[in-house]
Amino acid sequence: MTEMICAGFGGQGVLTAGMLLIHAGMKQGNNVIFYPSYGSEMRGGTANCAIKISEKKIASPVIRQADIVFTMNAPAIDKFESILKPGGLLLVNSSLVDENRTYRDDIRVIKAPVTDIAGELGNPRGANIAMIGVLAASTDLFDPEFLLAQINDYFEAKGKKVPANEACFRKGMETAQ
Amino acid sequence: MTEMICAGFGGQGVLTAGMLLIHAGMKQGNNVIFYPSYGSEMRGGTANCAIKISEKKIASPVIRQADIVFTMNAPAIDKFESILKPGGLLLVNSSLVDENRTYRDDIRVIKAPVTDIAGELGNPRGANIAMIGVLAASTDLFDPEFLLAQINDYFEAKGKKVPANEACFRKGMETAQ
Amino acid sequence: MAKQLIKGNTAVAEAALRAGLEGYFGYPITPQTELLEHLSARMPELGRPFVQAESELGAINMVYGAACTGKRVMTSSSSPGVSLMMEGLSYIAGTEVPMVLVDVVRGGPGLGNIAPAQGDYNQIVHGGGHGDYHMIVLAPASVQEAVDLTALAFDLAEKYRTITCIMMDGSIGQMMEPAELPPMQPLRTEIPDWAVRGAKNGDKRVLTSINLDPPAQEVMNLRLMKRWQEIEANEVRYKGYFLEDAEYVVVGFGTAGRIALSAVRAAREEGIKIGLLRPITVAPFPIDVLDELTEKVKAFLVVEMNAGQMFEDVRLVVRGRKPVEFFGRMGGVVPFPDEVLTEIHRLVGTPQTTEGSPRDRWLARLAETIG
Amino acid sequence: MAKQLIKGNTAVAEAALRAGLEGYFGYPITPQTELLEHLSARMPELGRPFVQAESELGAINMVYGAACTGKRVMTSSSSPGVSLMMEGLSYIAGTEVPMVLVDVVRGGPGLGNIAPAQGDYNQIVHGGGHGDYHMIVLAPASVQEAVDLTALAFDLAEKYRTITCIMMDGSIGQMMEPAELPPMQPLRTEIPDWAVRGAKNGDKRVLTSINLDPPAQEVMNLRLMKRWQEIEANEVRYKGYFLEDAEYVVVGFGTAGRIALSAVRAAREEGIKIGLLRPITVAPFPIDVLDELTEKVKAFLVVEMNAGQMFEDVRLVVRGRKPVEFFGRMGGVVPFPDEVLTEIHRLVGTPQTTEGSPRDRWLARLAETIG
Amino acid sequence: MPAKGYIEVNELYCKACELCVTDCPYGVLALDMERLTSKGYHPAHMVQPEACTGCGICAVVCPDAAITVYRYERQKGEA
Amino acid sequence: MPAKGYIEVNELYCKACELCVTDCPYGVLALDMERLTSKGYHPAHMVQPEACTGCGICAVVCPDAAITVYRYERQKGEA
Amino acid sequence: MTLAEVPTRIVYSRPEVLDKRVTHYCPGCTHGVAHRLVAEVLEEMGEVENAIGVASVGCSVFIYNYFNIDFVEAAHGRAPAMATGIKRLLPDRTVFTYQGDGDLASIGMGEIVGAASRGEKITVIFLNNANYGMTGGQMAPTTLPGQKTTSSPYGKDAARFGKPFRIEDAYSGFDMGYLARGALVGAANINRAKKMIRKAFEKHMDNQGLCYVELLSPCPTNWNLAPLKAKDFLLEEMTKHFPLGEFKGGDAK
Amino acid sequence: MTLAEVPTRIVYSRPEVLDKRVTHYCPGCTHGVAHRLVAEVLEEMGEVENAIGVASVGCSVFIYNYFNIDFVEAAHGRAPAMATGIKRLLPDRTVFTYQGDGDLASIGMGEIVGAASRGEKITVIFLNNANYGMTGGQMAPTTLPGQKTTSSPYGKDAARFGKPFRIEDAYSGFDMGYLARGALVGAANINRAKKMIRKAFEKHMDNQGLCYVELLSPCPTNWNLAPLKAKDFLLEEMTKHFPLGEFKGGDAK
Ligand SMILES: Cc1ncc(C[n+]2csc(CCOP(=O)(O)OP(=O)(O)O)c2C)c(N)n1
Ligand SMILES: Cc1ncc(C[n+]2csc(CCOP(=O)(O)OP(=O)(O)O)c2C)c(N)n1
Ligand code: SF4
Ligand code: SF4
Ligand code: SF4
Ligand code: SF4
Ligand code: SF4
Ligand code: SF4
Ligand SMILES: [Mg+2]
Ligand SMILES: [Mg+2]
Repeated sequence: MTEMICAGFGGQGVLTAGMLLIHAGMKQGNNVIFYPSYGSEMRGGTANCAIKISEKKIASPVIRQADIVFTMNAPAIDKFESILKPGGLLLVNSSLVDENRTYRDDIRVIKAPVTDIAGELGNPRGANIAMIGVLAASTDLFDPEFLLAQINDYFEAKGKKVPANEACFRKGMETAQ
Repeated sequence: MTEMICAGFGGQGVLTAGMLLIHAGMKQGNNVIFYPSYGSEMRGGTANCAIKISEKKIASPVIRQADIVFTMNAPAIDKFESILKPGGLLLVNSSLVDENRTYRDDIRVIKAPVTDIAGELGNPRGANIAMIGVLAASTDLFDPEFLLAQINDYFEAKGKKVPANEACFRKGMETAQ
Repeated sequence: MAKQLIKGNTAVAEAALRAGLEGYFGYPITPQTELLEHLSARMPELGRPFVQAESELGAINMVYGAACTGKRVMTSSSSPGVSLMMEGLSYIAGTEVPMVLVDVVRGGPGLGNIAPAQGDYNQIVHGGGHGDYHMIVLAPASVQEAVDLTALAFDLAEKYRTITCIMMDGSIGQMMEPAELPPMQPLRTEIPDWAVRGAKNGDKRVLTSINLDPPAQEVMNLRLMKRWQEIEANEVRYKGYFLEDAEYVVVGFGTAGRIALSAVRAAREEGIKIGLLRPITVAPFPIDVLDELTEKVKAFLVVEMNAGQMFEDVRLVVRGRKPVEFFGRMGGVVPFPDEVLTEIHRLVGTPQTTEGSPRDRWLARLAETIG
Repeated sequence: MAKQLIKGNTAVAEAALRAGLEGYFGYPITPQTELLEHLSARMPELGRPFVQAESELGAINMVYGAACTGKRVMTSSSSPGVSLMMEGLSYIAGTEVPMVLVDVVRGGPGLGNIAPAQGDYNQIVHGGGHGDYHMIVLAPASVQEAVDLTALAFDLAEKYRTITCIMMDGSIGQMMEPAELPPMQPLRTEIPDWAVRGAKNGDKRVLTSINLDPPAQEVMNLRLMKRWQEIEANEVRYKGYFLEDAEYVVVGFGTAGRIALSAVRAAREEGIKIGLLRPITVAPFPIDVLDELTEKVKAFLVVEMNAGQMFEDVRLVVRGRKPVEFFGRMGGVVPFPDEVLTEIHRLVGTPQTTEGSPRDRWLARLAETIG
Repeated sequence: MPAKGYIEVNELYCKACELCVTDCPYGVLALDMERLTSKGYHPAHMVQPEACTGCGICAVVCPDAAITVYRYERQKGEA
Repeated sequence: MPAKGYIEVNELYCKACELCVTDCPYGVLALDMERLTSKGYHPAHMVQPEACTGCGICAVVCPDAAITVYRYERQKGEA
Repeated sequence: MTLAEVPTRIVYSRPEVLDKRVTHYCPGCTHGVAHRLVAEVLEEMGEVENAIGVASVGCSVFIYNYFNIDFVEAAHGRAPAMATGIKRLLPDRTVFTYQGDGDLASIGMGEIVGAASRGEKITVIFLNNANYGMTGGQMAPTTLPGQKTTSSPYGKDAARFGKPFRIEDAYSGFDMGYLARGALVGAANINRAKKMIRKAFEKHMDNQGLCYVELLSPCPTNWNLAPLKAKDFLLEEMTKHFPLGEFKGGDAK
Repeated sequence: MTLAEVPTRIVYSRPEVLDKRVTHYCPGCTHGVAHRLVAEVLEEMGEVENAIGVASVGCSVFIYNYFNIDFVEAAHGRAPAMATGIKRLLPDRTVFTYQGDGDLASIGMGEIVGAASRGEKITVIFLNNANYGMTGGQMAPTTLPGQKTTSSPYGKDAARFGKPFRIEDAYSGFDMGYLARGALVGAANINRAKKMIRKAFEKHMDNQGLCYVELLSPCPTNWNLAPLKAKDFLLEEMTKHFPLGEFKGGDAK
C-alpha cells in the first residue's frame, strides 16, 4: 500500500493531483481511496488530501505515516514533513520554497521548480501535473506513460482536455531525473 | 384510605371542593394527594380531580376504584359512576340531574339539589360547599364542625372569606340527613 | 416551615427561586406550565429575569447564554419541548456550563398526550443530543422530594459544571401534596472564574463548544468522561426499602417507583421477601448497590412507565447473573399498585430465567391485556 | 455499470435518486453538504422537488408532510442538525410514516468539529427524541456499501412504515472510492392506502401522532413495539469475518469496523484466532449472532469512534458471560489499525475479566496516551 | 308583520354563548332558562318568533353551527 | 510635491487582495510580484511613495488590518 | 293558511363538510366560526375532495375531527413546513394550515417566514386570540400591552415583551398571493372574513403564492370574560392593535 | 532634511483590541473589515472591558480568536437567544451578536424575530454575503435572483426560493433602537458603516432596544470572483436588492 498526502495552497490543484493519482491507481486495478480536507479547513487557502493505493483492501481513510508527501508550498512542508515514514519521499516545489530550507535527514527530498516549469510552458495551472511528472519519475508507482494517458483520459472525460499538461508532465519527469 | 373523585362543569368549583377536602385531611394529620384533570381536558368546560386521604403513605395519584364520587352534573355521573367500588357513595346534584335517572344498584346514591340550595342562599358559587356538607353528613370522613372550620380557614388564608359558605354547608348537611 | 399543599410544578418553581435562581427562560407546555406561570409572577417580584421565550429552542439558548455568566439559571419543559432542546443541551454540555433543566414527562412519541409518562428516560439519560455527554438526572417520587432535589440540582450543576435534569413524570408535576418548602437563600455573590463578564484588564474569557482539531476535542471529551466518573463515584443517590432480607427486588424510579413501593408493602404483608430499589439519581445510575443486590437476590422486577428504558441499565449491571423481568405501562397509562403486585406474584410464584427476552415476554402479556 | 470514483455523500444522493427519491428537503452542514448539493442539481433536472429548507427543523417537518403523501422522501444532515430534528423524528415515528434520514456524523458534543465520529449512536439508536420509538439504522463501512444500503433504506422504511437512518461517519461521506451505482429505477406509481391525497368520496384520511387518551396511546405504543419485534426478527444484517474458528471477536461498525478489520487481518497473520463482527444494522442489533459467539469465544473487544455507545448494546447481549473490552477514540479522532492491533494484543495477551468497568479501564489507558 | 322566517337551534351543538341572542337584529332569540341540554347548557330559542326575518345573522355568528335558518316561501302578496 | 505620508504593510497580515491597490486614490501601491510572504502571498507595497498623502484610505479598506499609515509632521512651509 | 302550512326553504344550514361531532371549544369561542367559514368556502369552491389540511397544536388540535377532509397534524409551529412538504409533492392539491397565534407567531416564526419568503403556494389560516389558549392562557406575541395572562400576571410589559406582532408589518417585504385580517364576531365581520378566506383559497389555487388570512377570535375562557364581553373586548381593544383589512392581493373582486 | 528625518505621526494603525493573530479569512473577504470596525468602535467608546460578544456559526466562527474581549459561541442561528440570556443577567454589559446571513436570516429567523419583537437590548452585527460561506457557498435567503450557488446550480429561482430577504421590510413593525445597512468595500462606505456601528452601540448602551447593522460583504471564494471583481459585484448587483441607508433610529447625529 502506498499512502500519500498532497498539500498546497487552494488553487494549486493538489486535490486534482490526488484525484488523478487514484484514478490511475483504480485503472491499474488497485484499491484506492481519496480523503480530502474539507469544511472550514478550506478557508485561508490551504488544501490537502490523503490518498491510498493498494493491492489489498484499504482500511482507514486517514494516514498516520505517509510514504510520500507531495507538497506545493512551504506551509505544506511545515505541516506534513513530520508525517513521512523514515525513508519516505518528500516532493518540494522549489519555485516557492526557500532554497536553504533544511529537511529531516531520514527522508528522500526531491525538489523541482514546478511553478516555474508550468509558467514557462504557458500553463500556470499545470504545476500540479508537473509535480506528478516528478513523482512518476522518482517512484515506480506507475508506468509514466500509463499515468500520463490516465491523466489525459480523466480530463477528457470531464470535457476539459488540456494539451499543455503533457509538456508539464514530461518536463516534471525530466527535472526529477 | 379514601379515594374520591370530584367532577362537574368548570366553574362549579369541583377542584376547589377537592382542595378543601385534602386541606382538611392534611389538617387532620392524614396523608393526602390531589390530582386534577389538566390541559386540554379543560376545554369543553368539564373538570375533575382525584383526591386521596389516608393514614398510610399514598402510592398512586390515579384512582382505579373510588370510594366516593362527588358529582355536580350529569356528564360527571356518565363518566365516573362506573369507577365506584361496590358499596361506594355517589353524590348527585339533583338540581341539574334528571330525577328519573337510574343508577347502579350496588352503590349508595345521595341526591341533593345543591345548585338550588346555593341559589336560594344567595351564594350561587357555593353549590360545591353545599355538596361538601352533604358529604360530611353522609360519611364519617370528617367531623363536620372541623371540616367547616377548615373550609373557612382555607378561604381566609386566601383572603376571600365567604360568610355564606357556612349556610350552604349546613343546608347541605341537613338535606343529606 | 410548616407543610403546605402545593402542586409539584409550583413547588419546584418556588424551591428553585428560594435556592437562588437568577434567571428563568421557558415556554408553556402541559403538564409543566404552572412552573413557568409561577415564576412569571415571582421572578419580577424579586427583580430577577423571567423570559417567556419564543420557543423551547429559544429558551434553551437563552439559558445557554445566561449560564455563561455563571449565574443560577434554569428552564423547564415537557417531552416534545425537551426534544427541541437537544441541540442546545449538547452545546451546553460541550461548553461545560452549569444549568438546571426540569422535564415534566408526558406520553409519547410525537404529540402523544399530556398524561404522566417516563418515556424520555433515554433521551435524558443516554444523550438525546449528538456527541458523547452526560447529565446528572434526578427523579423525584413526590412533591416533597422534588422540592428537596431542586436546590441539590443547582449545587451539583455548579460543582461539576454540568447540566442537571430534574426528570419527573407529569403526575409529580400536576399533583398536590403537602410539602415543606426551604427558606429563601440569599443570591450567590461570587462569580465563578470561568464566567464571561467583560474582559477587564485583558483577562479575556471565551466559552465555546468548538474544537476544530480532533485531538483537542478528544482531550475535552476525556475531561467530560473523567468528570462523569467522578460524578459516578460521588453522587449516586437512591432509596432502598426492605432490602436487607429481600429475596426479590423491584426497581423503579419516580411515580413508578412510588407505586411499586405500595405493591412491595402489600407483598411484604403477604410474607413475600421483597424490596424496592428506587434510584433517585437515574444518572449516575446506582450501580454498586444493584451489583451487591444481584449477589444476594433471586430475581429482579423493573417497573417503568415506558417500554423498558431504565430496564436496560438494570440488565447491564445484573449482567445475566439473575433474572430481570420487566413490567411497564406506556403512553401515559399509570400502573396501579395491584398490577405491580400481580407481577410480583408472577415473579415469585413461577420459575424465572435469565434466558430469552424479558421484554418480549412482557409485550406478550401486555398484548393479552390491552391488545 | 462500471465502477466510478465517487464521494460517499454524492454516491448516497445519486443512489437515492436512482431508487426513486421523490422529494428531498435539507439544510447545508459539513460533512454532509455534498449530498444536498448533488440533489440541488439532479432533482430539478428530473422535475422532482428539492427544497433547501430554512433549517433542519424546517427540513424534518417538510419531510414529515411529504412522507404523509406516501412518496419516497429523504433528508440528510450531520450531528447538530440531527439534534434539531429530534422532535420531528419523534412525531414521524408516532405517525408511522416512512422516511429516510442520512446522518453523516461529526465530532461532538456541541459545535465540536467536522471530523468523522460515531458519537450519535445513542441519539439515533436509542431514541434522541421523546417517547418510546425505534428507527432502523444502517451503518455502511464503504462508499459501495452506502450505495447499496440506500435503496434498502427506502424499502425497509416503507415496508414497516418507519424511519430508516443511514448513519455514517464523516469519513464515509467525504472520502472517494470506486463504487458501482445501481441503474435508475422508475418512480413508484401506487400510493399507499394510508397516505393523504384529498378525501375523494368521503374516504377521509388523518395522519397524526396524538392520542389524548392514554389507553389509545398505549395501544399505539404496543403496535410500534410489535412492529419493532418483527423488524428485529427479520431485518438484522451484519458482516462476519473469520468468525468460524475465532477465539476472540472484535465488534465495530462503520469506519471503526473497517479499520478493525484491517487490524484483525494483521492479527490473523500473526496467528491470532480472532474475527470481526461488523453490524450493518446497528438497529435492529445483531443479537443472535453475538449471543452464539458469546458461547464460543474467550473475549470481545468493541471498537468505536465514541466513548462506548454500541459497547453497551454488546454488553447487554453478552450478559457478563465473557469479558468485553472497549477501545474508542473520540471527538473526531479516527483510530489507526495498529492501535486496534495493540488492543488486540492486550486482549489476547493478558488475562481478561468480566469484573470491573471496561470503560474505566479504557479511559485510564487513553488518559495515559492523550491525557 | 308576520314572520318571514324561523330558525332551529340544534341543541346538540348549542353552548349558550348568547352571541346569536345579542346579534339578532330583531330580538327574536333568548336563552331558554327553563331547559338544559344534555351538555348542561340553556339553549337559545325563539322568544319573538313573529319578528324573525330569516335574515340568517344568528347562524352566521353562531360559533357552533347550531342554527338552521328557514324562510317562508310566500307568494307575493300573501300575508 | 513631496510625500505627505507613507504606509507600512505588515506582511504577516497581507493577503494580496489588491483592494488597497485599487482604492488608493494616488496610485501609490501595487502588489510586489517579486516577493512572497510566509503565507505565500505577493504583498502590497509602495511603488509611488512620493505620491502618498497619508490619507489612510488603503488602511480603511484593508480587510486584514495590515496597513499602518504615517503622516509627516512637517513644519508649515517645510518642503 | 297557518304558518305551519307556508312552504319554507332552508337559507342556512350547517355545511356538509363539517362533521356532525360537537366541538370541544368553549362556549363563545370562534374557532368554530373559522372552521365553518373554511368548510363553506371549500364546499362552495368544490375543493373538498382536493383539500389537505394541516392542523397545528393549540385549542384547534382536533380540527381534523370536525372536517370531512384529509388532514395531517403538525408539531407545534411547524405547520407551514409540513404544508410545504405536502404541496411540493402534490402540487395540484389545496393545502392549507390552520394555526394559532402562539403556534405561528412565536414558536413557528422560522417556518412561516421561511414559507412566506420562498413564496410557498399554501394557504394559511391564522387564528389570533391574543394568547396561548390550549395551555391555559399564557402571553403570546399577539397579547396586547397591559393585558393580564397567566404568564404576564402584572399585565404584559411591552418594554420587556414587545408590542403585538402584526402581519402587515412582518410580511410587508414578501411577495404573497394574499394577506388580510378579519374578525370572527359580528355578522358583517364574519361575512367579510369569509370573503377573505375565499380570496385566499382562490389565489392559492391560482398559484399566486402564499395566501394568508388572520382571524381575530375571542377566547372567553382565558380572557376571563363572558362571550358577549369577549366580543366587545375584541372589537374595542384588539382591533386597535390589529386593524381589519386587506394588505396584499386585495384587488376589487 | 531627508524624508527619513521628518518626524511622523501614526494616523492609522491596527486597533489594540484586535488580536495579533492572522485571520483565517480568504483574501479580500471583508469579515475582517467588520471585525476591525467593531473593534475600533468598542475602543473609541471605551466599551472594550464591558463588551461580551456572541459569535455564531459561519466563516466568522472563530471571531473570538481575533478580539481581546469576552466571547461566547452560539449554536447556528441562536446568537440572539444567547445574547438575550446574557443581557438579561448582566444588564449593564454591551452585548452584541455577530451573525452571517444564513445564520440570521434562515435557521435563526425565530430567534432574531423573537429578540426584535421583545425589543431585546442587544446589538446585532449582521454580515450579509449573499450565501453560506462556511459550508461552501450554498444559497441563502439573501442570495440574489439568478445567482448561482452550490445549491442553486441553475441560478436561484426566485419563484421557488423567494426574493432576497430585506431587513427594512422584515423589521418594519418592530420598535428598534437602530436599523441600518452599510457595505464593507470602498473607503466611503466603510467609514459610513463604522458610523452606523457606532450609532448602534450608542443606542444600545442608551437602552433604546435592539440595534441592528447589516453589512454587505463580498465572498470572493464562493462568488468565484477575484476580490476586485467581488467588490464590483457587490456595488453593482447586490446594492440593487439591498439599498444602503438607515431605516430606523437614524436621526442626525
Ligand atoms: C414543542 C411544543 N411546545 C409547547 C407545546 C405546548 N403547546 C400546545 S398548544 C400551545 C399554544 C397554543 O396557542 P395558540 O397557537 O395561540 O393556539 P390557541 O390554543 O390559542 O388556539 C402550546 C404552547 C407543544 N405542544 N409543543
Ligand atoms: C444546526 C446546524 N446546521 C448547519 C450547520 C452548518 N453551518 C455552519 S455555518 C453555516 C452557514 C453559514 O452561513 P452564514 O451564516 O451566511 O455565514 P458566512 O459563513 O457566510 O459568513 C452552516 C449552514 C451548523 N453548524 N449547525
Ligand atoms: S334569522 Fe335573523 S331575525 Fe331570525 S332569529 Fe336569526 S338573526 Fe334573528
Ligand atoms: S350562537 Fe349558537 S351556540 Fe351560541 S347561544 Fe346561539 S345557538 Fe347557542
Ligand atoms: S495613505 Fe492614501 S495615498 Fe498613501 S498609499 Fe494609502 S491610500 Fe494611497
Ligand atoms: S488591502 Fe490589505 S491585505 Fe489586501 S493587498 Fe492591501 S495590504 Fe494586503
Ligand atoms: S380556551 Fe379559548 S381558544 Fe381555547 S377553546 Fe376555550 S375559548 Fe377557545
Ligand atoms: S468563504 Fe467567503 S465569507 Fe468565508 S472567509 Fe472566504 S470569502 Fe470570506
Ligand atoms: Mg392563541
Ligand atoms: Mg453568509
